[in-house]
Amino acid sequence: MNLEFSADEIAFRDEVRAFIKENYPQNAEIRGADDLTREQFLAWHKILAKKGWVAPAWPVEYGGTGWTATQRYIWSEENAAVDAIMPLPFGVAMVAPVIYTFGSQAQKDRYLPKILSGEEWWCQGYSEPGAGSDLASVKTTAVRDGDHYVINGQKTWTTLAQHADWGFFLCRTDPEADKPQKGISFILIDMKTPGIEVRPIITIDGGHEVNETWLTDVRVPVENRVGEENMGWTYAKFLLAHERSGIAGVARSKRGVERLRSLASTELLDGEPLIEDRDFARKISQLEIDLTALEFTELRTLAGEAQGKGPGPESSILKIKGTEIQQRLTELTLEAAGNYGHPYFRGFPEDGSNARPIGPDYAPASAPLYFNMRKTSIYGGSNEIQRNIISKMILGL
Amino acid sequence: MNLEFSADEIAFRDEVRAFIKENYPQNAEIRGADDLTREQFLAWHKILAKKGWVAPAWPVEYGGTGWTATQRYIWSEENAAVDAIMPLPFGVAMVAPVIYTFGSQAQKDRYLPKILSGEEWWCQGYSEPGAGSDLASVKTTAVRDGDHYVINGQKTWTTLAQHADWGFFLCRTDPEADKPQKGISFILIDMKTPGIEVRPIITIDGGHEVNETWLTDVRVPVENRVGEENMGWTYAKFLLAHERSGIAGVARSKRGVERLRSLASTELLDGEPLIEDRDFARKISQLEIDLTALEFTELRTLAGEAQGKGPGPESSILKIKGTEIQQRLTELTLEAAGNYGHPYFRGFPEDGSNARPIGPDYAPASAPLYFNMRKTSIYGGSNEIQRNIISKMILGL
Amino acid sequence: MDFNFTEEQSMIRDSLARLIREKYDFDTRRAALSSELGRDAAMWAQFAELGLLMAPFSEEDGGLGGNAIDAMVVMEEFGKGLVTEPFIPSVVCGGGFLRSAGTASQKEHHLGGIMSGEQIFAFAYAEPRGRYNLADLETSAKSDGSGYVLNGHKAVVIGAPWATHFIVTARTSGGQRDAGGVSVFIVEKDAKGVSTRDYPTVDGRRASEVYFENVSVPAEHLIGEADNGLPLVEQIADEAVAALCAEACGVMGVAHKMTVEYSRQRKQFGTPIGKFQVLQHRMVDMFMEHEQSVSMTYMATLKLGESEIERKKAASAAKVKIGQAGRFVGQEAIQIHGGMGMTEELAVGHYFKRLTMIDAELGNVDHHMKRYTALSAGDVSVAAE
Amino acid sequence: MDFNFTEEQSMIRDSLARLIREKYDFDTRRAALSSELGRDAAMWAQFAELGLLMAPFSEEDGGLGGNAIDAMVVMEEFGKGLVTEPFIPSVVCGGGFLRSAGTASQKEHHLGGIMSGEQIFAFAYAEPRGRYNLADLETSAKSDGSGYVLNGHKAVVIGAPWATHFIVTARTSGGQRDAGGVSVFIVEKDAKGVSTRDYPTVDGRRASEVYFENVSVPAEHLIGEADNGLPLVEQIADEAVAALCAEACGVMGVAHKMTVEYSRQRKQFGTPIGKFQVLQHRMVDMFMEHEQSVSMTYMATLKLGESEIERKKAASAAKVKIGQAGRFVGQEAIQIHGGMGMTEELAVGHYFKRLTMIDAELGNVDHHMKRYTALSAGDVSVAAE
Repeated sequence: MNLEFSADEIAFRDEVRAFIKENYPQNAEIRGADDLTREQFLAWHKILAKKGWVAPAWPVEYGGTGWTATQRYIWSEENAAVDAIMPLPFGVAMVAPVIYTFGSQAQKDRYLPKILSGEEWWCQGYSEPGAGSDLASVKTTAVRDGDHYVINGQKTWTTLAQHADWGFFLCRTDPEADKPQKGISFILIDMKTPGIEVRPIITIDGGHEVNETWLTDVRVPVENRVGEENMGWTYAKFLLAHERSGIAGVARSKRGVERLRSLASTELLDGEPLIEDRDFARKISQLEIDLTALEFTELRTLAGEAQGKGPGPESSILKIKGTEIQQRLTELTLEAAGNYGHPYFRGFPEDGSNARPIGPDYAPASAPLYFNMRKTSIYGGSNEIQRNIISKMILGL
Repeated sequence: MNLEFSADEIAFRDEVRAFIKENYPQNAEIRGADDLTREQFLAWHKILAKKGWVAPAWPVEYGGTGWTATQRYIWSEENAAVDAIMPLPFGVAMVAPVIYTFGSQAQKDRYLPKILSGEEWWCQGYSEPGAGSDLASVKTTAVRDGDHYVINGQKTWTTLAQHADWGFFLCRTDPEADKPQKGISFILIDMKTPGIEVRPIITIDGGHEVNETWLTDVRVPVENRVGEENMGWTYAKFLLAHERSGIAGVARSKRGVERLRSLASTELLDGEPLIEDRDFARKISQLEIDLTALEFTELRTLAGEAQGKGPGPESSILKIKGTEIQQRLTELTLEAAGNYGHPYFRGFPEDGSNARPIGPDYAPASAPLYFNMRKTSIYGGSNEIQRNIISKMILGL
Repeated sequence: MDFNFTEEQSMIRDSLARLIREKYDFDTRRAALSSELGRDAAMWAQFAELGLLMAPFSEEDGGLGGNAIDAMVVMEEFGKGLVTEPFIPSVVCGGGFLRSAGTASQKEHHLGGIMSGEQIFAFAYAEPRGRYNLADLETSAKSDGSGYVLNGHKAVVIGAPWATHFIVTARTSGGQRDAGGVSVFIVEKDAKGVSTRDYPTVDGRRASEVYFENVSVPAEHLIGEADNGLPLVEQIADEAVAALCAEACGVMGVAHKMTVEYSRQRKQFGTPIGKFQVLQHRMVDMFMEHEQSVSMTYMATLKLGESEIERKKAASAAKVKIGQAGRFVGQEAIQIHGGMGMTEELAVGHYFKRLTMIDAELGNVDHHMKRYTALSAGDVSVAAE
Repeated sequence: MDFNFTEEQSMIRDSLARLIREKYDFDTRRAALSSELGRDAAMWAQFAELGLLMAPFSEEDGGLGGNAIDAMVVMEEFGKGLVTEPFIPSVVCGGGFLRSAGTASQKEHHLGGIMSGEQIFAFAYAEPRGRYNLADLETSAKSDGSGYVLNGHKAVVIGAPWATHFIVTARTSGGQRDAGGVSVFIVEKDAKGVSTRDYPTVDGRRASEVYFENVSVPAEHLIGEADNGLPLVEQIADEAVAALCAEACGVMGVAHKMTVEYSRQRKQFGTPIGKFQVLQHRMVDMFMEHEQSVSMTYMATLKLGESEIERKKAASAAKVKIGQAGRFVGQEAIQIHGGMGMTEELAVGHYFKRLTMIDAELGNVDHHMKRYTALSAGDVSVAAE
């Protein structure tokens, strides 16, 4: 048992670090996903595409890097350290593994290269209104009409669909199936197909990150179905297992704690730096300790995976604790802002509604970020669902 | 809306306070219920019996004082302020209301005076092994044999049964009843009847407060049944509703916080009084604030009762929060004791096993008290059951 | 001891509740908040008409003879309807300063206006670097013989865009955080040298940065004693805290009720989520937090008239409890609503946001916990702060 | 990076687990603890026989060439079986001082005895008024030319009734809480002027108050540098903290497992209580607390060899987490067991008690949180403390 990286791993880390330092686009600031343009989202992706580093987890034959689990860990740590805007998960991490695992050769050839290049932007069509964490309760129907499906229904929480070229959708192809999990198919849809309407959902932070997607008599070629008809739930579950990796967000939260420490050093309380206040300092310490516990729990999980244990229900711990820590970070940041947590400047400067934010730089975003991050304990299987999973799969209750 | 007592109430408080000051037996220290002798338990009870103040809540005709709800509140506050050992609830607060409400005239005449005088000590025979908060799952049977019941079964958690003269027992008289709540009878049993065996249960704090009570062919006259045969659950529920009043323990917890403040003023941390440590002081403040919230919630409940609203499911809040605060108090006391929380001197000096406790006066009892108080969130309907009650009765879920 | 409302108080509650229900539904409110003015000024006129704005003033001062309990009743209803109108800044704070320490002439000039709704006061106490310490003042007021000259910058003055007058705290002597040397002034918004930068707040209200540049304030605009204004400021801040707690109770109660209601209707895996025991117990905890918050609000409101130390401890204890309860109730209301709770469109998110920001107003949990602790230890310097 | 155990470590774990299972079941343990000696000394001999007591020592020192990870393995198993034998006082602390700073002669006199189990050390650091501050010492050691004269009172010295030797911290110079001026001595228990008052502890161990009255200690019994012993004391205390954390993980794991098992069998209202979602989620939280505690214990153990500040932060972070997790897991284990959990007769209560007292040993949550915070702020004085 030891904590050291091997010499090779250290060399790899140095290479990665140097590459990021030289190539990461300087102007790609993160301010909240919905404030970014499509180009800003894709800037780093396109640089990585040239380097061949977009999709480290893919098999090498499709464009993966062939890195070990530890190398991939180092890669995400190093990116997090500069708050890099990574390739979006919907294409690279979600639909692509389904395509290269279950898709036809034609599908692989058609879709994977453009996911790698960033040419085609993907969105998810899983969730439906009222379904919440019960993803198998799919009401959107796909009815066969010759060599097309005719699709009708409504999807929701389609993240960044306003930019998307393609979407992967779960549709019910057999309404008579005896279980909700049966009779679902996994279909790829060109978002420019007539009959698709994407309507913004504005969230409580005022942002536009998610959408409702309405499908009315949308005609999709049958060849766009991945795998077998009615077997979509199998692919969907496979995808969800992939979605969970990296969900702990340790490296990003570490950066967040650093940032919190730094801003709490400039904020004052009774004329002294806020960070010297025992109560506030203690809260940061607690957060950092919880984060260390999460970090080493993730490392233990990684070590298990390296030995061939798949990412099992243990990853639910990472989801629960990771999101609790992310939420706590935004909570403490808002607290640090004090009175300057109140002013609201969303949309500046594009919409011209307000001249210039007020208070310290980080403050105007502090409340919206706190509000926004409440989503993390709801999405990706709510934290209650994660506890149900552990209870059932690990404790056997 | 106002917080003042009326002039009459103030006069009453002064009278009560003076009476306690003059009459409360000086040597009746509390050290943990099981350390007290029967005589110590009854010392104050017997003085109150002479004064006629044993049972303020009883109807005047049976020996009650006729006080208003506010007067009774003042009475318990004033007793708590000196940590008085009050008359035990099993007779005065539990079985007596059942007897005077549902019992025969003969039963009233036979039992109530000796409860008031303290001559007869009562214990409860409700809980059975394995039943927990599910009190209606009664397995002890009472089979009619002429003018007697023959009783067989086992009861548990019979508090202080080692001192008891009488017990009230729930027994199943109709094993065929279609619901567990039906077919139960409420029977009074002389604890000296042949076939009764009381065995100590030692708790994790090392104390002997509760017992198992085994009943083997115990013959009890039918006239000892209260009310109708098979209707015992009705009386049991009535009794449980009475049990809950005063469960918040506000006045006693206030004394506890004072004591905690005082001992934290003598304990040192880095050479300074522990109470000046920001972390410890904050924990006391939090406890005191929670206690204030409980106090005013209880006062609001009392005000509601004074207007004729019975003690409804709201009293579950008092149980939950009251016990959480009592537990927290012992937790902080143990924390204050630091290293001196470790030594164990239970039984001193009676059993002579150890010469003299070590460390500050309060310290040797701090861990046992903390251990012992874990019971409070379990007994009287566990705090989980209380939440079920609120969920069902108040939220309608 | 008595926890009943008077007939007048019950009447205020009922008519205000009716008015809000009928004239300030969620969509009307939203439209008003996103209008340029950021409010529906007609509501204020109707509140005045109902007598709300005069409720907490003595009959001698021209009011209805009520007290802080009337303000509590009003603010709880405001909370239920998420009303953003400036009752606390104008009636509780502006009115409070005048009622407690105003000269006959000051009362004559302003009380009528406050009660009719024609004058709106805002309380300019916070500063960019002062956080929640009411004595931490960089704004200065220099005596120039006939009056004072004000210079400084007040931060996040709630309701300032709608105000006609400010109550301004400024340092007339002493060091930056000294208890002594604080004075309180009435400043007209249109006085020369006053400028504002207006903006919305994250919970739908309006506020301003207020700048004073060599603003001449006549001596008769000083409220209370020069240099000894801090005890008065603390008193009014405590009254505002009690009113804010009442608002929070209203907000929490509705957030809880909405959540219970939603959990009954929303099905997952074929079952109403309100049947899941984990959510049931969490809603029970929300219920208990709300109940205890109501208890603490009564307590703090009833103790406003007690000794200075009792009043301060009560206000701080209540604000701590409400801050903690509000955080819990707000977060869980969103969590139990799931994705829907995250949308602008549903009301519950707005209740959550208001609860969040109430903690960040007039001192958060840590601030009041520290104040309470210091008062409990009998630390005179903090007690006086 | 590697989280695997060596073959030797796995062997130690397996044979120790078997020994405890076979020879130290709950009733045997109970009988041993309530005997006059308070332990089953034969166990210690068997541990020695298994090589446990020599596992963490280098081969050069006559040990098996293991390290802190071996101690971690041993203590986790001790935790699972609630073993009260003095592995931490004697092997981790006594052995640790000798290994890190012992002279050749000291090693020669004591290491063999510790490894064979014939010598038992106890670590006498705490004082009646010093709480968890390792430098807060009233015990004095005055140089008398040829050696030192010790006077003082050490509080709650765990394992002292069974000890043959004490490691004693004493002040050779400086003020009562100064970082400088601390020295460390080996004192034989039967030295003249040493007296003890023995007693059981609430979690079934034995401890003593140890009194030194003009005890002559030869100069060669000083371990490490005179006056500069604190860094060494802190190092060994951190090693003991890591071992204590490992014990806590063992305790927590069993408490959790027992609770899950009980919840499957125990029925209430006709249903196994493990079917109630509220209890399920609570057992999930217990599971997560245990998992995270294991992670923190690995982390702290692996960082014992890093820089002083990294080592200290790691040990304090782990002790904080373990204190919090232990409290939660212990309390909920009792709560879910209900009344049965309250009885002496069931094992779970003993696991709860041990978890409780681990937090009160070598610094509780508040102590280590403060230390961690100070270290994070780079406060040199506390870092050196």
